[in-house]
Amino acid sequence: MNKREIIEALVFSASGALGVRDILKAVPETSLEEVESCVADLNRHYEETGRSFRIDRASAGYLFVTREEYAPYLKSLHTPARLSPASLEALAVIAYKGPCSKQAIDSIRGVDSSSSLKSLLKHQLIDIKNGKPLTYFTTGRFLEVFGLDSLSDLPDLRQFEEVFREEIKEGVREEG
Amino acid sequence: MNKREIIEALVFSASGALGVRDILKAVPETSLEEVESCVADLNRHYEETGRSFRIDRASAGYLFVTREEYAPYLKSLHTPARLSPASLEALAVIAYKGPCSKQAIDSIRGVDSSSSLKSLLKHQLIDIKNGKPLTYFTTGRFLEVFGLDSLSDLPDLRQFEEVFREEIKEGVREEG
Amino acid sequence: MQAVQKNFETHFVLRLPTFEGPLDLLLYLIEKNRFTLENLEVYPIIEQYLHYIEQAKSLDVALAGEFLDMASYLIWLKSCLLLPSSKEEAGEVGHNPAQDLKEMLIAYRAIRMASSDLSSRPMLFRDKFPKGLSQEDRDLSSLGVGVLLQAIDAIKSRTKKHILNIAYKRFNIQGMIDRIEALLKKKERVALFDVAEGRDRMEIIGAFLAALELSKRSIARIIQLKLFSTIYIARR
Repeated sequence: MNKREIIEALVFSASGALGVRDILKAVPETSLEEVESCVADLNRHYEETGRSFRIDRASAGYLFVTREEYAPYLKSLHTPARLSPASLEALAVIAYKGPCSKQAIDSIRGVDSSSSLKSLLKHQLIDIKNGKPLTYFTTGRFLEVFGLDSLSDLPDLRQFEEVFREEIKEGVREEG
Repeated sequence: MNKREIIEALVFSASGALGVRDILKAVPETSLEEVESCVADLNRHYEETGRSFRIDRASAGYLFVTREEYAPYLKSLHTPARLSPASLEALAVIAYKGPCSKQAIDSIRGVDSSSSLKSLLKHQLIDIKNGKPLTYFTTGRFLEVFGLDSLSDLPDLRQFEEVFREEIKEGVREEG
Repeated sequence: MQAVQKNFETHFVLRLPTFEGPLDLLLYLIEKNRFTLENLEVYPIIEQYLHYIEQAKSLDVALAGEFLDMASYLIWLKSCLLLPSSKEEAGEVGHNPAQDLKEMLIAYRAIRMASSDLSSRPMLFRDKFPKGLSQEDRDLSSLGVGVLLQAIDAIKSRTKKHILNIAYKRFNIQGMIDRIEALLKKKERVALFDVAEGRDRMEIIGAFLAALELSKRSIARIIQLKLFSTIYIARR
């Protein structure tokens, strides 16, 4: 296998820009110069064969981008919303415990949930109910995203103990 | 600009699998057949020019992936997903018999599947439906991960039972 | 047969393979003996299984409960095979227990083959990697409730407290007996799991103890047609 294509696969599969150091670590016996010339080589190849993408070099490292002339066609693509694990935790608490106050959420999670709540509000998965204190509850959009008819469709947590119990005994058998 | 390259740019810049419908929406005056033939064309081109990636087709749509032979070189970048034999067994039961209860899974495997279910949930290969009992079913991610269009792409389970019988008959002949 | 068995003994004392479960072990024994499921001789397999369990115990190998459950099932099966007179009783429920074992093994073996078929396919995030997407990415469009339950589990294991106040109800057996009796008035038989409505473990244990008590008092019978199948409580 060619070093050039290994570098291509690395940059291709990375989520975000890939630092040169990561490339040097992944491809043994390579020099910085070699990486640079491989990337230049690939870009020349893409250009010659009329590919719609190229590898750009940004401060953080190498990154695949589509060529500018394709931008108008890509407008219709929506960037899917992503939720962080922290946001998912806050969302789960609100779904099962809501409507509940930020203080309640924080105390259950053991950490501050400000940024998670902000992100959930932005994605319209939760909404705020006025009062003292303000309380949070899940929205219709939440049901839609999770394919639920109503909150009562959420799996019963007590039943779910069938999977999330006896971790010590079972944990040994299974890798993460 | 070529339709083929527009489709390439679309699949390339989508995060996650891109549905055929999204492609048809973004590229005016295209048919399903045309999309399919463009993708086949692109894949042929990638193969001929020794690219390290190709476009895969799975349930949700088209997805750019690296070729299998590069996986060893990508290890330092991605921790490969690993499913234990137990988890794979539980996954097979759910794929073939799902939606089904944990009890049904345990009964076919003859062992408790808690930790396997947990691991499968973590990999988003299965999901849960509320009810008494809770039932488990495979997700779209499952199809994507195993490169399946739908569950009906899986080989017939009866076929495996037959294989067993055949295999065993041969064994007998040997001995006889 | 004797020779095969001897050979087998020395073999597994040296090498204690790890098995996924009792069915896995049974299939191993069947393959070792070159039996077929069609003309499987159940008796020697039972003997070897029980022998294996004994060996494992004497070597202080920690055995999962399932292996022991299977052992007691096989002891029961052996007694059925040895006592043809018990056939009548079995005939009442309408099947042959040795056939049950075969069916169980065929079904398990098919699943095992299906799982190796799955595993042999190029797997995303193992054999191939998507462009610019990490395994941990949680795209909103692909979320299911499983993700929420996992989030709750993550909170639990981090904070080490049962955040959702899962209150284990204390069961009392008399209450459970009353519940079963009421159910049996309406129906010929009820599944043990349906008696324990909340499905938590303490409740199921309570239901089971209540069923035993009713059986002792000859008010109900406990029926389980085969290993791992549903336990029913039936009116007498």
